[in-house]
Amino acid sequence: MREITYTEAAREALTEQMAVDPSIFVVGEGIGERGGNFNTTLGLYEKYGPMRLRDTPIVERGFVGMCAGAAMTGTRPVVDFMFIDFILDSMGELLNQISKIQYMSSGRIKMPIVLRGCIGIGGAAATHHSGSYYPLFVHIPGFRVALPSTPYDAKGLLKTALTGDDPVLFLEHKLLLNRRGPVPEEEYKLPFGQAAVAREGSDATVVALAVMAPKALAVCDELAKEGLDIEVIDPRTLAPLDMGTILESVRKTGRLLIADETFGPCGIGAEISAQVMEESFDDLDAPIARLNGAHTPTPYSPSLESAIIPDNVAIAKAIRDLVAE
Amino acid sequence: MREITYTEAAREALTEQMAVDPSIFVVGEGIGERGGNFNTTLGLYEKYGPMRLRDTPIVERGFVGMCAGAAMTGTRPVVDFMFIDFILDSMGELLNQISKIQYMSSGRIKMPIVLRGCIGIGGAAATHHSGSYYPLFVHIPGFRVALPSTPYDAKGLLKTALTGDDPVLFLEHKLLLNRRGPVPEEEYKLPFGQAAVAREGSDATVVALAVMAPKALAVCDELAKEGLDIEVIDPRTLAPLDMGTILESVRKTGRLLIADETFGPCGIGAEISAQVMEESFDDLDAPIARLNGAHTPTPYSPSLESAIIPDNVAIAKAIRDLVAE
Amino acid sequence: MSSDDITLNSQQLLPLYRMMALIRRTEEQLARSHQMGLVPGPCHTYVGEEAIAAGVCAKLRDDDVVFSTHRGHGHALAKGVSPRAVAAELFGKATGCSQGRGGSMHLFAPEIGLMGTSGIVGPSILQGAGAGYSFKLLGSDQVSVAFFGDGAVSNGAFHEGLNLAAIWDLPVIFVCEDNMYATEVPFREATRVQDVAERASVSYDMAAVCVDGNDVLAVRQASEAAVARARAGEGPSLIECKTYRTRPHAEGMRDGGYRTDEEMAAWKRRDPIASYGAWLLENGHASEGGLEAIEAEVNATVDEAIEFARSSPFPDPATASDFIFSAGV
Amino acid sequence: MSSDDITLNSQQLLPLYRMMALIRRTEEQLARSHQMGLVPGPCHTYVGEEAIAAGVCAKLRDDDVVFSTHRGHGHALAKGVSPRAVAAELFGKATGCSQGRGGSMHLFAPEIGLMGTSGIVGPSILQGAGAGYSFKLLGSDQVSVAFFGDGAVSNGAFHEGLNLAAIWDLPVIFVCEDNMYATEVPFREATRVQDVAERASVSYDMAAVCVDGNDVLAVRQASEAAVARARAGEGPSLIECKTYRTRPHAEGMRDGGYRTDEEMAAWKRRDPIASYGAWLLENGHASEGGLEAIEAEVNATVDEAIEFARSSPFPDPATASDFIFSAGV
Ligand SMILES: Cc1ncc(C[n+]2csc(CCOP(=O)(O)OP(=O)(O)O)c2C)c(N)n1
Ligand SMILES: Cc1ncc(C[n+]2csc(CCOP(=O)(O)OP(=O)(O)O)c2C)c(N)n1
Ligand SMILES: [Mg+2]
Ligand SMILES: [Mg+2]
Repeated sequence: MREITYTEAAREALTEQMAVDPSIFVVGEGIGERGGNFNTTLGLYEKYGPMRLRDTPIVERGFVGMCAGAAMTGTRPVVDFMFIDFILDSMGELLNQISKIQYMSSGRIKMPIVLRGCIGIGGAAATHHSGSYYPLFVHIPGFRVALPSTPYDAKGLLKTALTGDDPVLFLEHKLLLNRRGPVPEEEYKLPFGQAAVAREGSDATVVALAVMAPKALAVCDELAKEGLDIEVIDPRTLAPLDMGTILESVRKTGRLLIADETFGPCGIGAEISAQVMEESFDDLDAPIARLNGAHTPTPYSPSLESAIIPDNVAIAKAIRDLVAE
Repeated sequence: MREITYTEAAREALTEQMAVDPSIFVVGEGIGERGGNFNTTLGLYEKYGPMRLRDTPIVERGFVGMCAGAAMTGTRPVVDFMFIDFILDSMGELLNQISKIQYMSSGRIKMPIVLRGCIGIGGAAATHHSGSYYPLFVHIPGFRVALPSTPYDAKGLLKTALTGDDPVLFLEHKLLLNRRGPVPEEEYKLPFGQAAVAREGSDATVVALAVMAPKALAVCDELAKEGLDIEVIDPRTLAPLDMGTILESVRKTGRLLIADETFGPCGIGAEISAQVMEESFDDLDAPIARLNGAHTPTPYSPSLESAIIPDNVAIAKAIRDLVAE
Repeated sequence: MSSDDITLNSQQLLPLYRMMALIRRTEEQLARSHQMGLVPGPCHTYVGEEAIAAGVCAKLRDDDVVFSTHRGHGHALAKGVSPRAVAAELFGKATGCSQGRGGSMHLFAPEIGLMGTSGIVGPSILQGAGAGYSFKLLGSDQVSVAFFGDGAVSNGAFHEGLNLAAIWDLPVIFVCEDNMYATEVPFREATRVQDVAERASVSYDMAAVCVDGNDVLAVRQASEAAVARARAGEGPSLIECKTYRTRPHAEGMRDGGYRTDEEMAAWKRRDPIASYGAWLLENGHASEGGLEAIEAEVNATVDEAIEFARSSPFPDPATASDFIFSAGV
Repeated sequence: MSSDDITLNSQQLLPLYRMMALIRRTEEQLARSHQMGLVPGPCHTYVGEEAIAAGVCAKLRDDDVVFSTHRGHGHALAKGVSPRAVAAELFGKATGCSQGRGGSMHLFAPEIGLMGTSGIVGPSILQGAGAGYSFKLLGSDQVSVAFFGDGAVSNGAFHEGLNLAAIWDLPVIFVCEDNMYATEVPFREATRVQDVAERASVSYDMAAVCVDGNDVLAVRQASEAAVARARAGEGPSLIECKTYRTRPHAEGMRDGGYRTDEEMAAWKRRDPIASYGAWLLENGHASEGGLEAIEAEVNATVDEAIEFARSSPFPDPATASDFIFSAGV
């Protein structure tokens, strides 16, 4: 199968859907002629023109609120935040309007809006350009949250986002954007709420999110040489969250680590841990472990930045500790 | 000891501190002459005048961002949001600025700002006036989060907030505002990160937040008649969170329920559950249970509203189930 | 009362009167119901401001859309939502226009273009602009209307929303209902520049007029021009309506202190319904009997609606979490 | 170059030249360092806009405060942060003004009133207003300055911040650096009204002027008036500075497409340092040798600063989570 990058895969999903659905339009800063800070829309302006690739002033609240009104009236906006950090000025529109209007209108109004942005720590981007924020959108009812880690998943999940009628956060880790992977030329979609078992194993289960998925896979390949047989699960969407696949794996392995770059407190790991506790307490042979980035704003200096994110050594240690429990 | 209401207790803390610290000022809509929608500042305008009780236009982002600048330059702003739902338009100022500036400036700038508002479901306030949102501020580093459930705690914690140098969310559940309780006339403060064991017991531990604390206490008094001896813990602050007291209790009882009106996913219950799992797995005689409000926007009609919040019957059932496990 | 619009005949004039009377009667009955404990949540009435909703919506089609505020009963009624559906919603009943999920501040009837009222100040402006974007992209001649109070004018949503609509020439009508107060904070303290239309034109280069919001014909005329502009693809407009609410901010709230008795009395003398009625009579567009008949019909309709609301069932608690997501995914 | 300010003598004139030269040299060396991989993160230079920071900050005291943007090196230097501390910060070193926590977009030196540069567009405007509130409440005569780009003008923070400062008469100076582009989006597409000073005066009733941002004396003079107004308790001002950045938005970014070569060349001919230098010579305020001596001193200072940055240690990884909270609680 041909290999393309993560960004190319997501862009393919977008351009293919824009070709078949004239109600899709994209807003963002520099997503027009320039093609997006991360090349998310490269070449699309030439095809679809300024009404559908709409460069905006720096008004995140304004264009998100505007896109809510557009989604309510027959079009499908895609908001391209560039860095997801810029989403924060629009939280009122997101949490009080976009997530609630389907409910408040008893399903008579749809809210087909895709909110995409680049997440994660890396490249000394410092604290205003390194956020992730997905646990917030899992906590609040009304959002779908997609967090693909491969080009294949990026394309398939974005297609689903662009054809569904719900608000979707589509989050792309900055260190994944240029990774290549196999993506079929044929049309496909990936359903939300279906985790990928990225690696089968029987000694322990690692649930790994976003950039932690390739990291965990690399670590587990190393650990296999030590005789450790680890299962790696990438949930791919956090809302809905495929607990079935995770529980099934834990029933098999009895041990669970959740590896997530962003903050631990009230995070995804906490939620998965609590649910496994509730559903599968007796299957556990060891306490569930969480591995998270430090609970701190992101520092700039490489010496500090690398100190706050779990690296391969930390992942390997967490897995060894878990298996040793 | 004299008994006063929750609102009176918090107001006492504020007026006493304003008397000794001329750098404290309050901003909000209707907190001047009117004394606040919830009487949070009743009578203070007459004492301290318009520079210190500052009625604002409806610009939540504007006045929060402004107060950040004020806190950085020698004053102590108190932002009175009325309903905490209105905080959302200021999330950028909160999450990208207020929570980060002490860190980014290596501690050379302080951020003594208190953000207060009314939370919770009740009185058919519907979905734009029923939010709680505290898990978001526990997830993000840089905030103190106080959630008092009694007049005594309200006064003591607000004093601490008003004398510390960190950003504090001070959240008052709407159904607690008029509850009365003993409050000493003498000066006192309550440290952050110190839970209250509101009721001692040995059969199970219930961690109960905000309005769930008095509810749980009432339920446990009833259950005592059935011979169930339940410990009730109110963490009082969620950041920092006094895990020591919770763990100690769980070591004694072996059983834990976290009762929280707001959403479950990535909530406080998930975090407590995960931490107990990590620290005290072997002490558990049953899986940790969570009792939360439904994961849904808040409906208006009383018949729907009451269906989404855990009532005393639900609390009693959750405790009985836990003990029966 | 002033109107240059000589083309109006009684077929157009009397429905304006009826709509204002219908809003007034509905509000008064809702206020009474609130006092009786039949409205479980908050209730912000539109009494004194009826001319704006009636005048603006008179020129709209069913497929034009309206985004409204916490004070939205009048907008809902003027857009065509029945008094039954509004009253039942405030009573928290399954027969309400939001099936009991919304209450006073969350009225929805998208099938006739009422895209929602909002308990949060500001979003109506942005969503209104967004509907305009949809219509422009889809090549439709539909028009979008955003209502908001003077309280929203200082908010960032006003600035961002007006600017976006202006630079992209969106078919949107921004209707500012300046009733001089945001709760009890006077507009003159919220800003040094109270002339909203001038701001819209100077800061955003938008077609903007200021009208007497208690003069239904003046509002209607401004709306007519704005709708025509929007349908013709000539971009957005702002209509600033100077008005006054003659009841408290919300039912059950104290109303003292911030407004003088004289101010209130002066505005009551300028009641939009009474003054329009007088103008209709003076100009021979209606007889006393004719107006009384309208009022009688309206009163009966509203009273029946209240009874309908009272006797309707509450929603089934089992449905409390329905409709969060579309069925599709 | 134009100045009515006849009171200026060379003691005041030459430091302006030096400051602009210092900013220019620092930026050029940082850009070079970025190309060499010595600046690990982003780097937005101020080349072409030096007259604004130099002119505005010339009139500030150490205890006046400045809130700045992603393009903040010039503001930091003009407020008195040493080139060493700025360069070391960009190199990610423990000796940087933010001890390596911040980088290009997060420069802090509160001890001399640099209250922070921000990677987010908008907050500087609000925080600037807030410092004004502090000074007014505390009865101090300190002044607060908020820098921001044309990109912030359409943002709600501009509207909310200016309005608050105006209604409360806060001692704040809003400095809009209009370099015609926000990244590659032209200001003329972001708004229909590019006259920022007129907006400030019409919409917020604020004292506002528009000056040539490449004319350091014009900027200085506007700043002088604004500072005097603020210190005297007469409220806020806005200074709109028309300027141009002659390097890409950020180092390493492509710069084609959105700007023409002619436009760039025209603005390069209006270089603020060269034109001020020429004016100084023409008017006998300096000799060629004098200016060269300044440049030589500046170059040596900056080169030493870069060397300092390069040889400084990285921060200790063990400190990565320090300072999130004050020690106090
Ligand atoms: C963002 C936000 N902040 C505060 C409130 C509380 N609130 C409800 S109505 C209101 C006043 C609104 O005034 P205005 O916009 O003039 O409308 P009016 O009530 O006068 O019709 C306020 C402050 C809110 N609903 N939303
Ligand atoms: C809220 C927000 N949205 C987007 C960005 C990304 N961004 C960084 S700089 C910039 C352009 C800023 O333009 P302007 O304010 O004119 O300043 P200039 O770079 O021209 O000095 C943008 C869009 C940001 N930093 N903050
Ligand atoms: Mg008003
Ligand atoms: Mg610019």
